[in-house]
Amino acid sequence: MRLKSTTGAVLAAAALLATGACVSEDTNEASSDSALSGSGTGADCTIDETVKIGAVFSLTEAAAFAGTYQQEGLALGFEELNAAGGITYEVIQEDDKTSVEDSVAAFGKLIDRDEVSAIVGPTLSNMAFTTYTDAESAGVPALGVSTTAEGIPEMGDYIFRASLPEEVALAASIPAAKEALGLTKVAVLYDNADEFTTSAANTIKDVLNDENIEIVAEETFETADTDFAAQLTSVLEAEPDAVILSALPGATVPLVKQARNLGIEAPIVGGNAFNSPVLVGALEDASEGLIVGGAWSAASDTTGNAEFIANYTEKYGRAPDQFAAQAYTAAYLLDQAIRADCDANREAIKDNLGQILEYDSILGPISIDEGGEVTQEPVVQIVHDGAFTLL
Amino acid sequence: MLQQLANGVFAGSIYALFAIGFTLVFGVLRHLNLAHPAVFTAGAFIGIEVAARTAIPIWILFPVVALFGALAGVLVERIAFRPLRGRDDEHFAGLISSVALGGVVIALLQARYGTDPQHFAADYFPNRLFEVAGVRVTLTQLVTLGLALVLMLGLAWLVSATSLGRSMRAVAENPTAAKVLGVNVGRVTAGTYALSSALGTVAGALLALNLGQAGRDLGASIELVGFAVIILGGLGSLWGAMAAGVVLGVAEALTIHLFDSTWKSMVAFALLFAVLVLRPRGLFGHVKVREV
Amino acid sequence: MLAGYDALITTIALGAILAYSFHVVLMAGQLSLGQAGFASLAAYVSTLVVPTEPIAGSISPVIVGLPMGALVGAAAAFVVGLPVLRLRGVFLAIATIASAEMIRVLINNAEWTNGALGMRLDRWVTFDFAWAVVAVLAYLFWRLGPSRSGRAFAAVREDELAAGSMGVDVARTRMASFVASGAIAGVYGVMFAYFFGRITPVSFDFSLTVSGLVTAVLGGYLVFFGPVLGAVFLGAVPEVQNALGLEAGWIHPLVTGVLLLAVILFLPGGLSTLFARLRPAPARPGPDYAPLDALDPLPDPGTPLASVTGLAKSYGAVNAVRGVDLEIRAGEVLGVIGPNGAGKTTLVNMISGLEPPTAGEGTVLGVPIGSRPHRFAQAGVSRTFQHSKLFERLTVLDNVLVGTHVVSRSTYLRRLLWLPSARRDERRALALAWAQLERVGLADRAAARPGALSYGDRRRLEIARALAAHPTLLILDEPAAGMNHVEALELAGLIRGLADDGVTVLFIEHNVKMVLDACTRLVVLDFGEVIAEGEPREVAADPRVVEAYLGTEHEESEHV
Amino acid sequence: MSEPILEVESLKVAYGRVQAVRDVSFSVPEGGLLALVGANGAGKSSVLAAASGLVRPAAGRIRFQGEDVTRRPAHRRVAAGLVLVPEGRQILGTLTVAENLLLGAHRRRRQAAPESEMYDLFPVLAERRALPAGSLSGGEQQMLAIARAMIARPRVVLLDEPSMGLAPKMVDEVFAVIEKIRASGVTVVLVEQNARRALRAADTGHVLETGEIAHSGPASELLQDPRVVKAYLGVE
Repeated sequence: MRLKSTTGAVLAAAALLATGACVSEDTNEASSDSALSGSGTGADCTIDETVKIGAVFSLTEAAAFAGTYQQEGLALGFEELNAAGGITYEVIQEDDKTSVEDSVAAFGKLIDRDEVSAIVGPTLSNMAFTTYTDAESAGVPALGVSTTAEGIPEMGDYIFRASLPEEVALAASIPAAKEALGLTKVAVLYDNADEFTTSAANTIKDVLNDENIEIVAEETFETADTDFAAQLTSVLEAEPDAVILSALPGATVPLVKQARNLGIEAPIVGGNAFNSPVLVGALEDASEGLIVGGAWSAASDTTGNAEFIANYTEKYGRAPDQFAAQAYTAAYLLDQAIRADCDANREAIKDNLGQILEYDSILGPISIDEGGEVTQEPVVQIVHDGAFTLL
Repeated sequence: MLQQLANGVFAGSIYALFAIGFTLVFGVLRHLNLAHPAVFTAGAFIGIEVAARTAIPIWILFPVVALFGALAGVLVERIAFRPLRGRDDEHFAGLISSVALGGVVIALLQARYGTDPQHFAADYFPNRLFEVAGVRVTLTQLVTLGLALVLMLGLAWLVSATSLGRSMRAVAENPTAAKVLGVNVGRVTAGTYALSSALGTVAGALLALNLGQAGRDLGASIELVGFAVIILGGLGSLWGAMAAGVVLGVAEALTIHLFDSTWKSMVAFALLFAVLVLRPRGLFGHVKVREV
Repeated sequence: MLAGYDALITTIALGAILAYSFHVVLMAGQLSLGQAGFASLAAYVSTLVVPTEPIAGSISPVIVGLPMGALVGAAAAFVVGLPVLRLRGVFLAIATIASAEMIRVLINNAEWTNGALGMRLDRWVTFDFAWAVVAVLAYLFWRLGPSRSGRAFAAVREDELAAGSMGVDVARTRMASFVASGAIAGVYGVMFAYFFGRITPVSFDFSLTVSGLVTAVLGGYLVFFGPVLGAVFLGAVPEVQNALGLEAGWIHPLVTGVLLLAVILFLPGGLSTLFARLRPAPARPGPDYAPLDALDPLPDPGTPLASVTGLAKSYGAVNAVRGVDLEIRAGEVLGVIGPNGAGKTTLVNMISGLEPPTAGEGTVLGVPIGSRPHRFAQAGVSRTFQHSKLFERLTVLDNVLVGTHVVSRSTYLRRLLWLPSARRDERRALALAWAQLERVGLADRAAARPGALSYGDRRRLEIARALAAHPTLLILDEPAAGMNHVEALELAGLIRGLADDGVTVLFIEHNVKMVLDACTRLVVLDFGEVIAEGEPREVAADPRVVEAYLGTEHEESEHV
Repeated sequence: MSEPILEVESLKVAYGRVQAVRDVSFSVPEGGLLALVGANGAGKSSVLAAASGLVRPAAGRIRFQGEDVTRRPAHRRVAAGLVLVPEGRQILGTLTVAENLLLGAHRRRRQAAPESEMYDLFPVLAERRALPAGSLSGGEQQMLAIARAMIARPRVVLLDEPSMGLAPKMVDEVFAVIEKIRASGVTVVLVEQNARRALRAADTGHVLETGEIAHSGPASELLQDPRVVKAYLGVE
């Protein structure tokens, strides 16, 4: 390493020559393919060429619990759209293996080799922070369906999300819980090794501050932990009115279970990651009274929700969760953007995706602004008799 | 405080259960079997599936799971370790081959069970809460602790008093001498793996029962703490693993109680590091520091 | 042409850099797994110094981060190494894993690192930059391989005891590999940070360690580009699976796992096994052995070289050596004989530093008894072993080249710059090594591995290796064991020739005829004590010696 | 002359390319005592290792009780009654004396306390039965090693350097035990460096040199043969 400056420069040049100097092509040019623009508008739009949509989700390793639902939801959405006719979509699915390395490689492949019109994903915000810089510089619209961290749409003009930011979900569920339960002092428990949960915990603390709710205990754990009795004992001793939890699904079940076992009877309030039927199935009685803020509810009577749940369950043999619902919605949002000008070129999608106003989705009315940020009404649910019900 | 001590003991008993299978193989054969966490995870999934399909009571379930585990152990040895025997990089290569095999096992679990965590039916093992001298304990915790003790005692008895145990100790100390005495080293090796993996799968199923669910990362989540436990206890020392598991559990609980939960994860490794530097035999071990 | 592959190719480069940090410790036989911690420290610290704008308009600002990262990684490795390098094998592995985990928790809890939320950085690392770093690393390892330092690494990996006896400072070599590993891990951390533009503590968790180790072992350490092989393999497998139309999901890790298993089980040296055979056979240097004349002269005959008194060694209740007094003078050929278990090997082990005595004192070539083996070697003691300790994965020639360690100068840094003086020094070492191979008659086997040699040839190779150190005192532990009479006779001739050249020889032997042929003085040990000493033929005729050898005498009928 | 119970035919043993045994053939009649003598490294131990199944021969054949056992694993040879007492004793130091013996009695687990009969033969072990074997003296460890082999009720015992490193008095005791074993009808193959003692005890002897049999004959003749002495000391 000592020789970096001299030998390094020579070798760098050599390496460049060896691998071909054709890499620095300008990818940001607004190349437009006339075959991708069709005739008609809106529902009548027909495009002859198959429209390729890339999808990057975590299908294996840690975040596969979410990624497989997203894969299925997105596939279902485009299947329905293809059946409706006019435009034929092809989803090119990549697995980022819950790793930054693979997500970057997957984006590279979709952008340059498959030349997709838009990309849905990735599953985790952590990877989005890296991959979206590539999407932005290549001029490929990217639509996140679970990237809830702060600052993601601000990464560029081509970056959008149809995933309710965690702070919005929490900002809704905490006041709702406060109103319903009369909270004055709470305990906050969060996973401080994970970025998503830590970020959510910061929002939680801000919201609690705004709502004048006192934090009587604050405890942390790590993603891989399996035993939370020691933290919960401290929580128990603080006698909170409610426990606000920011955890990934893997830790949520044991946490709630152990909390109930230890005799914590206070209501437990959580965010986006709680919104899964698997959770209720695993917890059964212990899930009673959980308050969950999120983007979608199986109990909502939003447009098409009942059919979505029925079709999904029939096709995949399991009930959908919020991840599936959001990915499903993404398919329709992209379709909207493409049909607006009947143009599936990247630029057109970018221009139109940022102008979706009040689209009536299974998540309820949803809009995406020019900045790429989503606006939708969060749903606050409470688990009652083993099912999510609207609070 | 008393509650926290109890919390520590219960958490530690799970650590110990994971670690004894691990340390057994190392003690007898000097193999660090990194497929153990995957087998542990498989134990949880198999336990859940068998319980769901057959509705057999829990005291029959665990022996059934152990049987699967024993089979898995024999396969791990056959696939990942036996082909390497006698090679001069046997131990390095064994680490990698067992990592690879562990990855294969996890992939197979995903193929069979998908990505959703699996769980026992809630009424499979009705949980009950007891309060003794102000300390709350659940039936699952008591069963876990009890089973951990029974398995430990059983294993200790097996190793000290049975012919298989004697053969295992003979192989551990001097494989050549054991061979000369007519010990079937191949069978003892397979037996050690079978035993280790049987313990691992039972521990996995037990942890799943405790947690209320099992994901594919169940074993990976406990792997590093498992390393800490086997070193603290002294590599190859069964009682050491048990004691170290409990010591670690209690140390973590007390850290949370007295300091701050953010430092909990530091405890295991700081303790481990200190012990390795100051007393490489481990707190309780008498095994010599050996080459791998 | 590379469109769509550059991200993949860059991640392969990063994987190779990470693997190099494991490669360097594996080369020295150390299972050290703390790299993830060193990488994360370096990555975080580098964010404090890397400028936000390109330097001079076009140079990637990461160029500032790399030396910083290397420094931080090396320093962290040194600090961790001080206490843990006493440990070996799995203990070292777990201690280093613990150090990485502690660093992760510290970073996760620190304020300036932004905890689990991590940091966002500019993505300054392009794929050509990444491959330039790989090229530099590959260059460093390419030049290291056939240098004196590279051979020291290999010797420590193959056999620490033998390496020490050849004058390699084992502790320093291990530390050097550890620190180099930390430095490369640091470079990796910085590259990671500025390629992905994002660091969180979780980026540097245990799975990073596993993937680095897997890549390094998969690639193998038989060739300097092993890590690149490993990284390319792991990068290409998913691509091939995609090309074959395998659906993303569980099938991918399954196939990768099975392939990895197959490589480990069937290619013992990893993928590098496929390339190791391509190495050219060592060439015989020109007839110019002139540089050998520059070697230090040996002491004049009669100069006292070693003197020990009351030397004793016990293992628990067993007294292997009990109170031996011994003097060795320059120019003599001293034979040590005695039945099995008499303590002969233990005695020479103490004289060459392999074992500390339990009692007694003295010096050998000025080095006090009880010092570490490389000190004796550096002073001019060189030895062979009863059960030959050859470096099995090195060639015959490389084995002997390791022997030149104490009489050659470090060439690595100069080799990097292609300085002529380095070439000269390596040529000198080569000339010295070839001279020894020719001396023992093994020159035509220079490219072979020791495993391919006959028993007698292995013995001769060990002697050649010991002689390459230009020793003042040569210790031979049963050099003729397993040789036939003809070979033993030749060996005796060789030893006498050495004595004529001024080398002092101490040798343990069972073949008494050979001892009588070669020795000027004979010491007989039995039960750890000297039972006879003096002129060889007189000593051999001593009834006590005969009895010790052939067994106790009850009847007086069998005179020898 | 009775049928040979153990036959070794053109045995070759190699470790890698190293030929330790080049071509050795011999046979032992039932109840006989054969001595293999020779200098260090002559290949004596390798012959026994091959005979007992510890190493696989590169070539050649080993027949025990008329059956070819060349490819049979070590533990099955022990079960059949072919037992090795290895060089350097190889007792298991952390196990107790009784446990060491029980390991030898592997095949007789139905019998209660099979080790007790050994205590009659080796009274010194009876006193130490509960101690870790590592705490015994060298001679006692050798006795334990022999007892551990005898408890398997072997038909042939292969003894590798039983006198190595022992004080002369202990050597006498070991040879006394060998006599007893022999008297009980068990066949013995004895590898020794202590050639005189070995040949005095044996019926037949073979002198090994660099992996080959250099001389053989009735032990009493070899004992007088100056070439044997020469093989050791190289002096006339």
